Amino acid sequence: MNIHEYQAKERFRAAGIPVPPGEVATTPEEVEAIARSIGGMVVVKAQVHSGGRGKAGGVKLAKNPEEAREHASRILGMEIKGLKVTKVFVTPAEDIATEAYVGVLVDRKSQCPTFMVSSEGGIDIEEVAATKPEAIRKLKVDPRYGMLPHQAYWLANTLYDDPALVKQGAKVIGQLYTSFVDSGASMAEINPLISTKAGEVKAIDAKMSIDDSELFRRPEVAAMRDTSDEPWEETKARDAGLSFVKLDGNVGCCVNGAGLAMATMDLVKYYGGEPANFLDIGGSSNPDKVVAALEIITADPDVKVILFNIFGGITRCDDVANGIVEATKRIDIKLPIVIRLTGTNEEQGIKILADAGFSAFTSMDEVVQKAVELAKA
Amino acid sequence: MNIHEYQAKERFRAAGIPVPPGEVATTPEEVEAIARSIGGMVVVKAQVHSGGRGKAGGVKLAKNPEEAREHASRILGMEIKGLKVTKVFVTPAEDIATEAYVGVLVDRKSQCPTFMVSSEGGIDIEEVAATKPEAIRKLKVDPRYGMLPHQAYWLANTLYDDPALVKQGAKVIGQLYTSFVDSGASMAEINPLISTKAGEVKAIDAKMSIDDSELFRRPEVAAMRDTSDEPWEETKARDAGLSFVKLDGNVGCCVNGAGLAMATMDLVKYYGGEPANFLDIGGSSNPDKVVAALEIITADPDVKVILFNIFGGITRCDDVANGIVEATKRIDIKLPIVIRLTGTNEEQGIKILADAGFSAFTSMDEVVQKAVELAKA
Amino acid sequence: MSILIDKDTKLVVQGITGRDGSFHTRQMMEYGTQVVAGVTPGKGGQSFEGPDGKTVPIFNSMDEAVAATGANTSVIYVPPAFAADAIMEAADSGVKLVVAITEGVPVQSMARAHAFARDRGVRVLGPNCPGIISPGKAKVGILPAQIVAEGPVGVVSRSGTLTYEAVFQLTNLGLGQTTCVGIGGDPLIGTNFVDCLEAFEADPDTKAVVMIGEIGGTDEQEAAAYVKAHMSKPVVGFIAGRTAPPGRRMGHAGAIISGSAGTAEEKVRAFEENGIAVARRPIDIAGLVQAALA
Amino acid sequence: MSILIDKDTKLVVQGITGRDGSFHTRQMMEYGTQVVAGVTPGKGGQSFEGPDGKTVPIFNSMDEAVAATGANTSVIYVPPAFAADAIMEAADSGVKLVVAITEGVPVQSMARAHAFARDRGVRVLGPNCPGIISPGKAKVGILPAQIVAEGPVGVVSRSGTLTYEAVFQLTNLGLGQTTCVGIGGDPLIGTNFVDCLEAFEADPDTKAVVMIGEIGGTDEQEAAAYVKAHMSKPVVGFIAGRTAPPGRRMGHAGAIISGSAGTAEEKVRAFEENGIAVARRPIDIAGLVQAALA
Repeated sequence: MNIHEYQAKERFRAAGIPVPPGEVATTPEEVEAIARSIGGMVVVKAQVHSGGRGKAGGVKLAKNPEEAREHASRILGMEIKGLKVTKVFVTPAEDIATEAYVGVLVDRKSQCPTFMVSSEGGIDIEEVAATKPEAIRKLKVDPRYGMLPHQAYWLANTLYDDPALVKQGAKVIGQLYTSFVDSGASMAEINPLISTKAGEVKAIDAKMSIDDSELFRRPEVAAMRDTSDEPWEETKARDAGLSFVKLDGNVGCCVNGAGLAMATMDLVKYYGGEPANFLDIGGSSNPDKVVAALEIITADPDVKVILFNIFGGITRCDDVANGIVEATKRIDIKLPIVIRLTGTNEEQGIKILADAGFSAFTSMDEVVQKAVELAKA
Repeated sequence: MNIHEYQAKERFRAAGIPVPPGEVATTPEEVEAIARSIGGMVVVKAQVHSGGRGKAGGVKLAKNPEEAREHASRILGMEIKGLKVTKVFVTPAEDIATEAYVGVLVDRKSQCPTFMVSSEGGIDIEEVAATKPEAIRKLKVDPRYGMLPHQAYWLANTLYDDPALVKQGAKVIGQLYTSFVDSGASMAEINPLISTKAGEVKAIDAKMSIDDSELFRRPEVAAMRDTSDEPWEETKARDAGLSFVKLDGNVGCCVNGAGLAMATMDLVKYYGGEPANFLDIGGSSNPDKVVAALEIITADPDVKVILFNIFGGITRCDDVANGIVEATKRIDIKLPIVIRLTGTNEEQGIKILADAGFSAFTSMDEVVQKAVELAKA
Repeated sequence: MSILIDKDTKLVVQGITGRDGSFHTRQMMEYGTQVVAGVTPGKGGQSFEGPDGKTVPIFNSMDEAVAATGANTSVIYVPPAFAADAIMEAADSGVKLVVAITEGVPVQSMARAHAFARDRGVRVLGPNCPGIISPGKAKVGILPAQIVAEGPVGVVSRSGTLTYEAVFQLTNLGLGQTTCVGIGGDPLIGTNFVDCLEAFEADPDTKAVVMIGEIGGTDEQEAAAYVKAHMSKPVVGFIAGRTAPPGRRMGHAGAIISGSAGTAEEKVRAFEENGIAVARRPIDIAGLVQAALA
Repeated sequence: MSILIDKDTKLVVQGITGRDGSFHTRQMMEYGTQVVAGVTPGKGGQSFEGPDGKTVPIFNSMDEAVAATGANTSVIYVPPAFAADAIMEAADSGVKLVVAITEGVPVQSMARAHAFARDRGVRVLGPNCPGIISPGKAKVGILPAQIVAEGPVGVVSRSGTLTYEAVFQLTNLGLGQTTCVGIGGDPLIGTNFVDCLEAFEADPDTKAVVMIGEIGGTDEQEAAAYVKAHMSKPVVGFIAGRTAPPGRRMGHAGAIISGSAGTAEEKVRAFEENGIAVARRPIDIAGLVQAALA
């Protein structure tokens, strides 16, 4: 789960990281009022669950409250990578001397939370990483010991020459790790971590992704979920325990397992069709999930056919079959449904479908070809 | 630093451990009032920094408030192992079904916090440990991982048969570890951890020793220090950064290093004398420490001679010499002082003493014989 | 021969009394796996009723279960909140292999659990994996037994159901398997492609290997390099996610650490450049294996 | 020969700019120890002024200090609040021996720091110890150099100043030392009696060993058993605290875990039962060594 900049800043502030003040707003009028109360130059920043806000025009400097209002009226309602901007964050403009990059994520290879820091922060950090890898200092944090003070200091030593700034930077790095752990994050990032001309280190941007598996034990973090900028299908899918991504095709896919779901989409494409979505109904499926999946798929007017590809392991074929039968009783589905069902409890599942008037394939290749054919009809 | 039962219970309660209510009192009248507000049978317990309270008559069951008052009037003012009881704790009597023992300390050998639990708790636990070691289950807690839930459960499984009690016990054990770590303790113990006939697990006694080295970063724990039951010399010594234990002899000892201090006492005894105290002035000595040491030693009317035995390593002989000279200017010392000074900056130290009119030995054997001789004179 | 599990596998089921645990315990027993114990705290002393009137003793802890039965392997079906602790309990109990089926275990908890198991030299498979099956010998996990057959092919996969798909094709073509391993799709897994490739290379009965990857990370690229450097046996690959759209990425940390976008194209290229035949369709996997063995 | 440190010791001083650190660095340099670097965060790039116009470069971190100088040993004089972290920093930097002088390091922090060093195969001496001196070769710590002399006796002690006392007696009697080690008096120490006895047994130049213990714990008892089982060289012992009164003990945990009261009598008995000659007075130690070597 991604959280907004302003939410990540709340988490950072709670961990003691120096973050300039600021307020979130949903209308140009509010933005003007906030800018007035801050006084001086402000920055108006789109709050949206995606990177690339700056390049998309979602971050603007304003000399006065009126200008802040004008910027806000352009930014609010703008679309950034398919997400609609419904909130902006208003914060004072800072007197920046240097811009550093500080990030931490759980690295797959080392299986440790891993820090990356660079004195060359800012929007071109990925280019720095690619072309000047020596400008990035990395540190694996041993999860058995956590972040040790000398390690934070060692990282901060890369960022600054002035010992007073190094000390502040080390403190921020330690606090970022605390916030990362306490938030159950999979990634936390400050870019840029600035030093001001007055010699203060501050986080003027904040990004954080939370590990979805941590939310059950962190209700205060789970409450940060904001679905206002995402398509309703994604919200509904998540609420039903499904994994869903909307695509542009016309073959509605309902598959168990992310790998098989991707392979199914790949095969639809291979046979000349276009998948309408990625949809993984996950393990231990129950009828309600299938109902939700069908509601989401059938809401897309482009969809011409519904393709089930189920290979039972922990998901039992009888559960899925029951779900399909139940769902087709609850919703009036006018589209053709093709079903492939094999694996655990396959016979019971096929019998349930047969009793309800459905016939099921056992070959993935056949069912995908059939679905593409029906979509083109 | 040892804390009282009622203070340890506060720490335990903050960690979530079920602890029956109770209040601390310093007069029989208060005890009666507390007993009345509790209602029913109560226990009046001496609060003193020592074990063996029960056997010394410092713990009494009272059927009613009047009896509680009577017990309190006998317990308050009583001496237990040289400590005067100035506080009692009044708590409801419990309906005990079983008594278990649960303790944790940092074990020297394994270098880990180590739990010991037994279903045979109570005052005879040490005998159980000595005669029936299989009745004690031990667990090393890897400090890199902390106490893991299954480990607490594994320990609790020794204590009870009933799964509902095991679950409560495991929870208490986990909470005890949390309290132990959060308090910077070197030892924490619940004896007994009772189960009531109603099936509730509760801590009805609590002991905790805090690692003195942790106090600087735990002001809320440091504030629990209660010096009201200890000799004033010990309080003064600690405040001055000295380590002091009062003994019954007449040779006042002032030594740097605990090992040398003990060896000096042993040698006093060997030569037929009796040490008046153990006193370690520690490393990096400064004149103020020596002044405090002399004030403490000279306050003991039994002391006939003051023996300094200083071997300089990190403690510099010139510091100690300056301290002695300074101290003898500030306090009027009528007793003979014999000084042994050797090691780091020995020459400067001896010169300082010589300039002030003291003469110094370099042999420990000689200085101790001289002190014993003077004490007998 | 086989890898990781065989006829000598003596299995403890952690979470044996749960819905998934009990269902799959019966399936594993029906397949002939030696399920010697179950663990459910608070239910020690009870018995699990398996198929054909067989029973399995239930213990309160792994410690007791291993002491009483000499188990060498455990499989974990406990809920996500308790799974990392269950892995550590297993790693401390004396078993040598811990197969964690549970999905949704917090990643930071797994970082600690993996370190704990490494400290003790215990192999973890998963979490969020379908487990292992060595056809004709033993099954640990949730792989459907009816699709496998004994034979010369080793299968290793990040995906669950896609593995079944590939195995199903192999079996239909008469190509049985030595062992099929689902390594799991979580960010932090205990046993990776390279571990399994190494084991398959060392197993005399395995004549060819199928490796099934997907988008994300760089495990497949490292496995491809390993194949070129260390494998004498033919390897056939498949990568899922060629049509997956790029996600909306937050932050730069991921890109900086891996230096890779983890796309299907990258992985297919890494496979091909290192001598791994890549199937375009799942149905093509078995044919490529057949050709490699010919 | 000697144990732990010698002419090849290349030392980093952590906390070189503090009061104790700077004083003892000069003393170590005067003794001829190769002090190759100092570490004080924020003072990197400066120089420490040693005796005889010698200077020592100061670095911000152990990592930089070791990379620049090839140091193999560090000594720690930093304040207690930072000492456990300094030990871990040293253990991660590539040095093989870390001598922690600092007194008052929280015990729970040390439990973690010792585990950290063990994970990396780094030896820690201390904390709260006076360090080591190998006469004529090198000195690391705070032992006063003027009392030692080269010779055949190994000295290991839990006490600081009592060690000096014993060494002083030895030297006065013409019995020099291979190495004198103060292992420290804290509850959790990195190097214990047995480690040092093992090293002295292996050191061809050490002909006899002096072991100085005190009340509390059971280290001396274990060392005594080790001497009987593994030592060919004579060992002379001393135990301080025969007249110490029993403390007011809180709780039972200590007695349960050790099964011992840790009294001087117990320890003296363990020494005598295992063939260790025990001195009654410090002044008797040197005589017993002389007799053992005769």
